[in-house]
Amino acid sequence: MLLLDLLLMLLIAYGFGFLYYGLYRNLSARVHGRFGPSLAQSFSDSIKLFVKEESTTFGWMFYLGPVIMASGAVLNVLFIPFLNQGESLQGLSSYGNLIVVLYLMVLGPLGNALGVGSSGNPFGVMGVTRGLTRLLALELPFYLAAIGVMIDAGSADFGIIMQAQSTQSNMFAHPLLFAAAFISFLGFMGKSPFDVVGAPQEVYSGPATEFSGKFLALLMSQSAMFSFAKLLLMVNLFWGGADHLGELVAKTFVLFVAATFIGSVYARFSTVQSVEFLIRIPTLLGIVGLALL
Amino acid sequence: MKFELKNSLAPLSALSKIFEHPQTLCYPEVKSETVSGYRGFHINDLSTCIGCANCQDVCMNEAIDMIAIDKDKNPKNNSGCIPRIDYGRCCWCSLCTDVCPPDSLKLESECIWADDDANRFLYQPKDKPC
Amino acid sequence: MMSYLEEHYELIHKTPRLFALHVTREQLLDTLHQITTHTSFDTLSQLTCTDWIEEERFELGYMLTNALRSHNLMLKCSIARDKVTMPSLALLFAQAEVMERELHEMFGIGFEGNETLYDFALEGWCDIPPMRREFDTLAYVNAHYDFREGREDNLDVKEEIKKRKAAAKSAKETPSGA
Amino acid sequence: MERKVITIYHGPQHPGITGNMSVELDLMGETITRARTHVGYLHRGFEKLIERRTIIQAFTIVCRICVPEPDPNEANFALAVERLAGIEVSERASYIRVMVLEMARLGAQLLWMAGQSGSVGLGTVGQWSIYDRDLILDLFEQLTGGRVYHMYIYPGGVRRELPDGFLERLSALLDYLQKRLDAYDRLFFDNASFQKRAIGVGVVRGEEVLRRGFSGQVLRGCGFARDLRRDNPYLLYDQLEFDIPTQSAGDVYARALVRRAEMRESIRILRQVIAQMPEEGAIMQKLPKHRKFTLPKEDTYVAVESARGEFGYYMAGDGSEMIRRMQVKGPSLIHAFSLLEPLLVGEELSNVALIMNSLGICPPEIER
Repeated sequence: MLLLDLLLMLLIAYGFGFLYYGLYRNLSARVHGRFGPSLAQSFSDSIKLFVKEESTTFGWMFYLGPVIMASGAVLNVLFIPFLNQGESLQGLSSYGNLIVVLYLMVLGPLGNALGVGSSGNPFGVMGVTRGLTRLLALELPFYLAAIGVMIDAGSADFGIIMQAQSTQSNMFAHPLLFAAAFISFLGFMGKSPFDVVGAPQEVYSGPATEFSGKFLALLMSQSAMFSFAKLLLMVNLFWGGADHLGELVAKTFVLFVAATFIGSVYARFSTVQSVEFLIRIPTLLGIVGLALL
Repeated sequence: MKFELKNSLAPLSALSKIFEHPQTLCYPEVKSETVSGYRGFHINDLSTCIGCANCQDVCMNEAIDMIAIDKDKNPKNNSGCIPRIDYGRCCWCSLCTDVCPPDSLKLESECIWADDDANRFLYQPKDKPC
Repeated sequence: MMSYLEEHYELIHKTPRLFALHVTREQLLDTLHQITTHTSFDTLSQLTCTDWIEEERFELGYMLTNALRSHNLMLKCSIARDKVTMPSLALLFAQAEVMERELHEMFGIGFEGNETLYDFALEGWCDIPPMRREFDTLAYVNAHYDFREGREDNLDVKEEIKKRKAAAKSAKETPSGA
Repeated sequence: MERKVITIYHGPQHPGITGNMSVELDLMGETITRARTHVGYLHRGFEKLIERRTIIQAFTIVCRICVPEPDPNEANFALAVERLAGIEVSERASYIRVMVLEMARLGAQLLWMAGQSGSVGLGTVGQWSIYDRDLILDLFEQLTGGRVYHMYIYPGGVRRELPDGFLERLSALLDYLQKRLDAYDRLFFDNASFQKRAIGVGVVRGEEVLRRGFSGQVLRGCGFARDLRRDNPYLLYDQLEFDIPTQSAGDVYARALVRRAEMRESIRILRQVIAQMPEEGAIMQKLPKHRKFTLPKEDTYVAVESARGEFGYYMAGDGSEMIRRMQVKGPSLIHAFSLLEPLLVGEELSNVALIMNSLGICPPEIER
């Protein structure tokens, strides 16, 4: 039964991940004044890439990168409960808590660094370095906000954190913590102005430069699922989770649209600037938020 | 360096664009209006073409061949030849139409031709009265 | 600014804002130095080269502009086509370096003192410098590329008219003879 | 500690490069320690081709020297031939030429805006401005029959009469663009994130810049109001009112602000042209012996201000139907070599595209 539940969670994450990716392409196209591709496009891209052959090879270490990333994303999805009540769609959340999830969020980028490093492509390595540098700055405000939430709920367990918000969600109870987490969340989502990792005008596609075929598909799928996991995490921590699937979709969608829109109207910071910005503003917000608890 | 809050928030006004209808055309279904005088494919009015090869002389890309036609549509065509254009070389400068004495050679708005063999791009201008 | 030039050099007025001046290869550096110090023509904006093959000379044109960008002065210097070296202006004008590099590649003119005379736009070019008049583009193209197939039926229009006239003549003659 | 220097090629296949050129970068971490420009990926030998073509045949080539803004080339070619042959152009034709040049300048600035915003990952601006440029191209299509390569400004005048109602449509487009420019201000020029990226990057400064032969926004961005339309007027620019915007900082942002103001000036010039254009008059002065037209054995130099700086043509005739020598000098040759190479040293990799776009480097005119 648990296995079926986990499978369902992965399917939902995969489906909604790509659906949101398609919506992202559509919504940003609307901001551009274009129509944008159909929603099926991102699914068919993924499936097409899965049946294609790779055009480059750099040994098994290179292929391990996307695999580790994908396992990080899968575990993330499984450890975050989709709903705040009931038996279904809870995944492994009873076996782990917020701290495990925060730990798993770093697993992917680290694994990727191993793989990309063996390709020897300078742009890939630069992208990874940028990603890791930015990650350090992203984690700081996000951890501050997470710590605040944990202190407030008195537990690191998702169920208890969500239950604590049954009267008032953390977003309104602790707006500063939410702001800190949200800015950092934009960075985690790879949205402007923090999209330094795969900046095409600077480092081609960054870590993804040398990947092709199935492994590119794996990278795309894991990034779609990981995005959904991050949306879930934000909804659970600050918006009190969701009672049923409909509410979950509504809440994640609102959050996702906000991130998309913000990403499409700001210019990209350079790596140093984004680190500086993240360390200054959201971290400061987080610290003040913690002090106000 | 001073960054005002206004400059940080003003870019969000761009989002009002989502309430407007997209400006691009859905190409195969909707096509943009053709413009008269567009420099597209060649047309040649064979009833007036005199086969003088002025177009061939002026073409700097040597894109124009004069080829024989079976039946003369025009008694004034002294050479019995009409131009055929290599669209691999043509640059659509329309000098050939400028120097055409009877104004039989023209460019029309039609301008789309896709083919998988480059050697097929030898274009016989359509016989259209202008 | 003009008075100095009028006084010291034989100035050619091309237009109210464009002047020219002939100098020899030996005078060039000195003249440039004098002009840049005594007049406001202190910027090199273009370095041109014209191949007068029938007169066996290259004509180099050093286009100077003043700081106001309102007037242009061209220093023209003829050099023999076979004795092809010039003093470099790289020390006087930083931008001359790349202009000389281009002329070196395109005309084969050497510039003494310019360290950057390596490949500019061409790569591994062993033929004669391509902008010289004796380099025949058409011959090069015919040697290296093919015409598109299917164009063999091209007819010479003058020949066709002759043929037609002859045919018409004989056609006229035949009925009259019969 | 010894740090490893890696060499990468930024281009010719790179989203952050302005066309088909490449910059060889020595990187220490992400900091550039040496930059070398390489061209030659696009050499078409136009100057050589022109030497074996008659003058009207050569006319169709020159527009291809600069893709974003072909018309200054056509104007230069026509002006040089006219000056050598002593041909006068009618007032109406001159007004039409000014109109075409300013429309092209506006289009080129919008295209630049797409490149500049793209180089900092602000794709929305690019999508908008390419659409707005397309509206200008639509007008060009009606006027000249071509969208990008117009082949319109011809020695002796212009090639076609204005279509019916063209000036009204242009006027309406200017009204639209004027409104759009405010939207661009909010989204792009005043955008705090763009300011953060552009201020203090790629600084060009000092009296020395005049001597080094820079032109266009590079000069105007560091306080020198140099514009050939005013300094060395051609066509009818001495009869039109316009300002030369300048900035003093000399960085990428200053050059962007100069361009922003120039777009408004172009609109102002176009409005004057619409108001002042004579309704009647010849548009074309027939060339004597049209197809066998000859130039005297003389040479000349003409220069116009393009959207990116000084475009100069040296032209020498030799008494035959061919041009003996036509040498093109675009602003990019100096900007891409003697300015860009030292400017990039010490910058971060992420600023390469930013700086290159702001200098307006366009390879086709380097390797005509």
